[in-house]
Amino acid sequence: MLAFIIRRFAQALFVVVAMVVIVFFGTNVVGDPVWMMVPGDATQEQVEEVRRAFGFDQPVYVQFFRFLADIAQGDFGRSYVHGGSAIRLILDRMPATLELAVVALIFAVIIGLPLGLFAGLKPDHPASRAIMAGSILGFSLPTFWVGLMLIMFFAVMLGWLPATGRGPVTTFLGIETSLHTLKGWQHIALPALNLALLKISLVIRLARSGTREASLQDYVKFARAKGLSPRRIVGVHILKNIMIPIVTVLGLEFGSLVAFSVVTETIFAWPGMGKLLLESIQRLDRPLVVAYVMVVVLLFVTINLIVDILYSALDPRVRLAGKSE
Amino acid sequence: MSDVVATPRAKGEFARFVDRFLEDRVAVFGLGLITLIVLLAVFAPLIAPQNPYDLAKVDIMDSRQPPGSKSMDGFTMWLGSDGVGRDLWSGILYGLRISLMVGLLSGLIAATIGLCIGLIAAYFGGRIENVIMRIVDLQLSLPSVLVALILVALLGKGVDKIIIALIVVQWAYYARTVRGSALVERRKEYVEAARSLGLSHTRTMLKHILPNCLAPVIVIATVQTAHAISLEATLSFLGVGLPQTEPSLGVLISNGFQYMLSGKYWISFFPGVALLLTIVGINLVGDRLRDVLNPRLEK
Amino acid sequence: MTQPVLEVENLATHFFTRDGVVKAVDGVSFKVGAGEVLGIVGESGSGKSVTGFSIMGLIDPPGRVVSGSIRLAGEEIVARDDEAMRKVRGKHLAMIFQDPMMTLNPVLRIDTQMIEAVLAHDKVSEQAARERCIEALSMVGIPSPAERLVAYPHQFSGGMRQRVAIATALLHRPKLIIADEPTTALDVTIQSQILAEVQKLCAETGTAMVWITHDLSVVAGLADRIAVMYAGRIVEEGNVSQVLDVPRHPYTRGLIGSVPSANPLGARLKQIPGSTPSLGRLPKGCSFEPRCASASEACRAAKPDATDYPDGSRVACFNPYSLARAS
Amino acid sequence: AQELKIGLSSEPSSADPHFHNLTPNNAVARHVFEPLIFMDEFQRLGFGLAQSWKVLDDLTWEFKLKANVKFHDGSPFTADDVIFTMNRVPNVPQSPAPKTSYVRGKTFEKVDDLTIRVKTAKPEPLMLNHLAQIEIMSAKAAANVTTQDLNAGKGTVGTGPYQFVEFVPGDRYVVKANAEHWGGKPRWERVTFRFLKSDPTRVAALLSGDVDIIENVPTADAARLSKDARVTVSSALSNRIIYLHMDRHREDSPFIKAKDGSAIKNPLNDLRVRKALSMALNRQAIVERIMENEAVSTGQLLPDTYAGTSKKIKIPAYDVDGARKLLTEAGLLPAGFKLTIHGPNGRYTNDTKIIEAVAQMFTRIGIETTVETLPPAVFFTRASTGGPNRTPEFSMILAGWSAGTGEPSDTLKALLGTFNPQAGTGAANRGRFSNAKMDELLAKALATVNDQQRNALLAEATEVAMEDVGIIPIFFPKNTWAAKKGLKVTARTDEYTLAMSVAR
Amino acid sequence: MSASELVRVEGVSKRFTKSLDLAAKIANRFGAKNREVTVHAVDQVDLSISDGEVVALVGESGCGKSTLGRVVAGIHDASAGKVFWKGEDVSTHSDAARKDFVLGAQMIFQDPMSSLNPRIRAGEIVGEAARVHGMTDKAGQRDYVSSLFKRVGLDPDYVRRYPHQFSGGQRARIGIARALAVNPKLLICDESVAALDVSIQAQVLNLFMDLREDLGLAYLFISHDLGVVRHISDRILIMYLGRVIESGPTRAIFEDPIHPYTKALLDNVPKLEAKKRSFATIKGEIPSPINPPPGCHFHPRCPVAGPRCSREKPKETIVAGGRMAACHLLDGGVV
Ligand SMILES: Nc1ncnc2c1ncn2[C@@H]1O[C@H](COP(=O)(O)OP(=O)(O)OP(=O)(O)O)[C@@H](O)[C@H]1O
Ligand SMILES: Nc1ncnc2c1ncn2[C@@H]1O[C@H](COP(=O)(O)OP(=O)(O)OP(=O)(O)O)[C@@H](O)[C@H]1O
Ligand SMILES: [Mg+2]
Ligand SMILES: [Mg+2]
Repeated sequence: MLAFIIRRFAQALFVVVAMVVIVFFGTNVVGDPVWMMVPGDATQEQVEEVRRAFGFDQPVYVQFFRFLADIAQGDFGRSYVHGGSAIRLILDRMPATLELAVVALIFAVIIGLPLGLFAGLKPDHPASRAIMAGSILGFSLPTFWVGLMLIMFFAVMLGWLPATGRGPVTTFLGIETSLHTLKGWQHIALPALNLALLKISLVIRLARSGTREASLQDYVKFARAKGLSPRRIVGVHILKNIMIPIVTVLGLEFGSLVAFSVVTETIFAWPGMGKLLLESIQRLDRPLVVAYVMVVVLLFVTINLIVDILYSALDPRVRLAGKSE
Repeated sequence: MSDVVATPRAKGEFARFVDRFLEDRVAVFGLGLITLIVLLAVFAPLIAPQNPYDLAKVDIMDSRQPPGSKSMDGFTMWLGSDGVGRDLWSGILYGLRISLMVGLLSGLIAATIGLCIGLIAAYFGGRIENVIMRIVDLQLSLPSVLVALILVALLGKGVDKIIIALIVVQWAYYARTVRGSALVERRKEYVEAARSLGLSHTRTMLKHILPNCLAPVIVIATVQTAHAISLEATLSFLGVGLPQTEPSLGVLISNGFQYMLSGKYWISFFPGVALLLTIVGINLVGDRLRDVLNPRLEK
Repeated sequence: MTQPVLEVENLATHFFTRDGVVKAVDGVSFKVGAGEVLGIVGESGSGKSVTGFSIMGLIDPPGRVVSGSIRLAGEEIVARDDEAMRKVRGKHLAMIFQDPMMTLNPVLRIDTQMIEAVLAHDKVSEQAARERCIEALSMVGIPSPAERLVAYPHQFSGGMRQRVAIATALLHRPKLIIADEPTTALDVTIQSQILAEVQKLCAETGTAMVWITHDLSVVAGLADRIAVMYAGRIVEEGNVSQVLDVPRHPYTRGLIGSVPSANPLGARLKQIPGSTPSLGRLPKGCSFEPRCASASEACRAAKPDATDYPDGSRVACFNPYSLARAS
Repeated sequence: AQELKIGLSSEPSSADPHFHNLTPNNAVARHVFEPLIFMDEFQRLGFGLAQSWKVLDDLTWEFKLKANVKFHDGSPFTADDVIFTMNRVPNVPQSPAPKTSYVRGKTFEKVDDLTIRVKTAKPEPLMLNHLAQIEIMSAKAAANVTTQDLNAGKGTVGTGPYQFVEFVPGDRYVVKANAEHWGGKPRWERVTFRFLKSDPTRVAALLSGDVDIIENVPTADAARLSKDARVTVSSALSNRIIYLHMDRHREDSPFIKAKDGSAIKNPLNDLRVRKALSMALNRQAIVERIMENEAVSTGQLLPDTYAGTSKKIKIPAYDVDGARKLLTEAGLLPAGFKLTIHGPNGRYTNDTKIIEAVAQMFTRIGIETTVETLPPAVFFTRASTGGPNRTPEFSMILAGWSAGTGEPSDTLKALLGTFNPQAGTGAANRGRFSNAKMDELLAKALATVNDQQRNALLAEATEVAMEDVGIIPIFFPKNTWAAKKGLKVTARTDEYTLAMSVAR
Repeated sequence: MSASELVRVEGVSKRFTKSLDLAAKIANRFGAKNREVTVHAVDQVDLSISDGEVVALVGESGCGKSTLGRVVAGIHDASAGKVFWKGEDVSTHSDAARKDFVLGAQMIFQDPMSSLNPRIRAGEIVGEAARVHGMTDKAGQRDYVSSLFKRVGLDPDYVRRYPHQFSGGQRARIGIARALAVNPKLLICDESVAALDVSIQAQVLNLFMDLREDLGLAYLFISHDLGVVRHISDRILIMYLGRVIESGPTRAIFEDPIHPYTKALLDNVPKLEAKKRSFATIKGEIPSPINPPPGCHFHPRCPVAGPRCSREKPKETIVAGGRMAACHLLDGGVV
């Protein structure tokens, strides 16, 4: 177990370093961030001044060593655009993104699981076919497109839900959340649904194929031979088995939810870190991009770790020690 | 001795596979759709009334015309025109070419790379496998949008750049899948038989194991291609995808995006529909392939 | 004779597949009396398992019991609806499967899986149910059952798992247990442990048993009666010694002849030519006819009906072997 | 006495008014902080915290400050605060775009509590324009605070009509009414700025009632919104010019080739060609078809309502035949040539589409034009220093320029002045245009403190530059605001969105 | 060493070790208990097979039969001990000699489906190796394969079929033909008939016996079915948890088993003749080869075990009649 965690974090460290190097040198090749910082009517001397102030006049490797030296002192860089600690800026925005991703995940499960279960138990039922067709559609629809459609329909045309932004925020048990008010839920409903759409399809499919596979297994037949009620067979024997792949995949997909929030946050003006990343990329705000990569990779590694632990909790056959094979 | 064959199946495996595939009407529809779309894309220069990339042919006076309008050149723009006066139908046909090319080419290269790497990992095992699989894990632990986003931001715009980015985000899926099935195959006794018959590693790998790993590759290839096309569109929407001047479907959609609320729905809607049909078609086919090629669910 | 526990008459179970109708079971009849062990033997695909599942009412689409009657202690159970059948399953009828790795749900603890079986039919407290499980486990020879109960299936060896399955089947003291090759996947020494337990339990509880296997030697030692299946039909049925010592059906003879120990050491084995036919397209006449050395014109024309013999055996053959003919 | 919610199209990067000289930063800062000099919606100068000024001599200005002005924390506003502010401006650490240039060369002296004197090294005709850019902070409250502190509300204390409440990066900037304001209690109790970058999202937010006002109405929606009964739209011509810059410093320009791909002499050095290109542009079509009338075509650098502009400059007429004739005269037709226009994508409204339209028009006069747009950061890097020896890389670019000072001197100096880093001219001259006569006129203007004389000189300089086609001006976009019915936004040329401009 | 000896293994062991990686080692520093897992699949086994001899390897699952078979077939290299092919140590073989060994000892597998590549036609499955090794050329392959098909009783018309188009018995024959294609001297049959129905099993066993007669092949016949083994083999090795615990001529072992495990095994085999018998003469489970019991591996289940059995590994004792058994009873008793 401990070995496992060490392995995971060694990996994470490797990714972080690799990504940071790539991003650091990559952004440098792309363009000069100075042009994104100064106002449109900046004069040459202003530009040069800024360039000097930020050290862009130095060769990249000098900048990189400076960056490493700063890290050694616990300074992970300051945003060019915002000025503050880049990590801090990312972390400030993280709760909003995580909140969005978690709610999306919950949506995915509470919508996807029953539908998938149904489709798996009654594969030939017309409703099942409809569910599967819907899931293909859900798979295929580009997130950004759906996002706008949701806004058009629910916010602009029907006026039921707000189109943008996050509800009022409080800190509850040290976690910053907007979910304590109805307003918060109204705000999160559309973006979370948008983000969840793909995952709903995924859960439907996982649940369906899991159910179909599980229902063919001897243990289900044996359970029926024991005279168990269909409710118990589905609710305990099948469900517990399909939860294993679903939890695993969803756990891993949580990372992709966080990543896809870039799109959703942009459309719904959700104040999360995805939006910040996109803006930082466009503005070549290198410290922010680097910080984002560091934070997010660590986040993913942690999530993966949790998933693995959950997985072993769900599936007694798996022992973490043996996982590296 | 008079041996009676138990179940002589008259048809070859491939024919059976085709039969099974065609049983599902939805999948056939998907296949038809894809075929049609590919044909449209291939023959776009012959079909399209306008070369949307030829600026001598495109006129801003035609911009934002609703579906069915006549262009300055006299042809009817059945799907209307976009913000710079490009005939949308032509734009979509040419855009399909780019989107499909990006999707297929990146998928093909990624599949080839993934196939080789996965096969080597599974076959030789040990340290090689460990190293390869760690890299694959790393790659997979980072969501594809994110990697593509950062890569494209670093590489810059352009079809070649986006193909590279898409290869980078895809290969690991292939490698993992191939390794998974190659590991299963490797444990089968026919591999041992090949070893016992003194056949070389290369021969065993390529001739014996590889063909048995292709089924899942085909399945994920469809999914991945659809994903790649959609990802390209997403990147274009985020402004880091393909150049705007020779638009893929994603660029067309994203260009039309700003007109969504102003009632000029067609600029974004039709490319969106084209994208949707393409992806749905591929996914339908992929879905059926998954069912057909997965013997576990065979009744 | 007292009321048989199970009477199967003319049972036919067909699978309506894409490639046509598979007559997996096609007119099977047999009886099992209380405390009796019936061995059903036959080659792979001959319909043994389907027979067992038909009795349990566990045939899934595209399969269906198309005709025939199954009476459990005199009561017809073929036409019963799902809920009524569920009440019978596990309570009066139990089944054990071939692969001990697969019959227990890998993600649920043993106690969950056993207790739910008790509670499915009896309204007792969970504690009482647990005690019954412990009792059942100790009956099948599992040491320290109370501790083992909280384990997961993967922590058990194959033999242990099969014992758990048997214990589960025994929880309600069913009238009949159908055992579908429960020892095929096990090693010789473990198999014989299991066989010993089963023998003992049947004798103690008076539970009747249908033991499905393809291994003649196993039923030889275990069963009272043997039914030999071929291509969905029972071709010969009778007492163990009757069937094994003086088999009348050419298939039975061939089968027994194929067993090495029935042949002189080192000599070529007697063999039945050809292989089992596909159930999808059986010949019009006797299914065994293409492989049969003593086939006649009649065999090609129609399927033989079973003939009862005074010694209690039944044989479905136009040209049965008899001592008279042999001499 | 209500809450006003405003959707901004771009987000301020900080609540520190001196940190980042960007429109959104300045606009939100204007609510909390006030400069000595105000600019009205047409960027005309007026009194802010200064009550009056006097030019003592060419190098000395004296400002009287308003009395009885109080900071939000109740402390009085005095000359010390001005001095503090002026000292702070060049010393904001890590500032990506400091306002240093506005105070450079100026020495501020306190005369008494309500008087300050500014000394300059050379005549500074733009003194007032510069001071209008600098928000006065409280010497007491803002002493030793960092940009981060200001973001968090520590020391974010000004004299403005609104008090800082909070700044949530990525989400909102909130201010509330300052009842004690010297100009009277402001109209709104509370103002929330929401950051809605995506165009359709912003419009949707307005239509769904999430916000009351949006700025930067997308051109695509302006027409529809102005017909929508739920919405009122107001717009003002921007001080931004969208123009084409041409390579003038190379004989062999990398993105100009003969049709067969061989190298040719840079035709852009020929005035006839430049004229032809300008004539080939159907500016009106671009304004109508691409900008959907949210722009006004032009032939010079600022709308002629601004000081220092010339009434004589006409918009070059769209004349394909004339253009072809000029090209033929220059010996470039019938052969024609190939040209690539570069531009940013996403920096200016419809930028890519404009370039495509321009390319269409050039193609019609026989120049085979291709378009390449790049992400802004990449584009500006390469357009400014992408070539050998950090020279501009491209042959022709589309770019924009806004005259923050409200007159053309900066524009002339940066865009058209001969490139000379030492003298600070031609900073944004990415075509390396150079016209000695214009340089001379401009230099003269910049040393003239008298407004009228200066403006005449500037107008003349503009005429010279336009005659020589130093750049090809295309149009001025409009700044458009949309408000929910019942609200009225006074449109501003400087793109600032201010709660003070919103009336009921 | 007889002149006709084909293959001999001496003191061969095969261990499978899952070693620790760096992370696990670091974790151990912090007190985690990651241990290397070693499976002693085969533990110091001696075995020899002469030309034309049928040697059977019997034992319960996991006792290392297949692993030993693979070592003999040259698929696995032994972790310790030596393998001699025609009297020569294979580890010192030249390439050509190595090839002679690899091709000379051919394996025939249990699962008729998984041992045939589902995507290769029967003709190619059989003919590929012969072509690759130059025993036939592309032109001659057809005839070569046809003759092999006839040899194993398959219709040569079936060469273009895929494995799934054959019945189980036919697949087993294809597997045999594939092995015969490279002219082996020794066939290692790993449970080759276990998956077949009795009637088919009889056909295949007959084929094996025919081949032995016609081609003079030797066999290492791995099986857990004592009935089959008794019928076909000349000599038997009985394995328990990686060790050979008894060996000798078939007849002698069946008539007079020495080792208690052998006795138990023979008692537990269901027999056709034994009607209504009582089962189970041996208690306990087969222990795991990861943690084998100390001393004699069999002692926890042995009815006659004494204290010595749990301490000392029994010596392999040669008994009259070419027999060997490893039991303390033969060597000074169990106490
Ligand atoms: N779900 C099904 N669909 C179609 N055919 C089926 C199905 N289940 C069983 N069969 C057919 O019914 C026949 C009898 O199968 P069954 O499982 O009873 O054989 P068996 O005698 O138990 O064989 P084995 O010894 O291999 O277990 C087989 O030929 C099989 O193909
Ligand atoms: N490649 C391998 N890696 C690790 N352990 C292995 C490997 N191959 C075999 N083993 C282990 O070695 C032991 C002996 O395996 P082997 O397959 O030789 O047994 P067997 O006697 O053939 O059993 P069966 O009758 O089940 O085929 C088993 O415990 C097995 O788990
Ligand atoms: Mg069966
Ligand atoms: Mg084995």
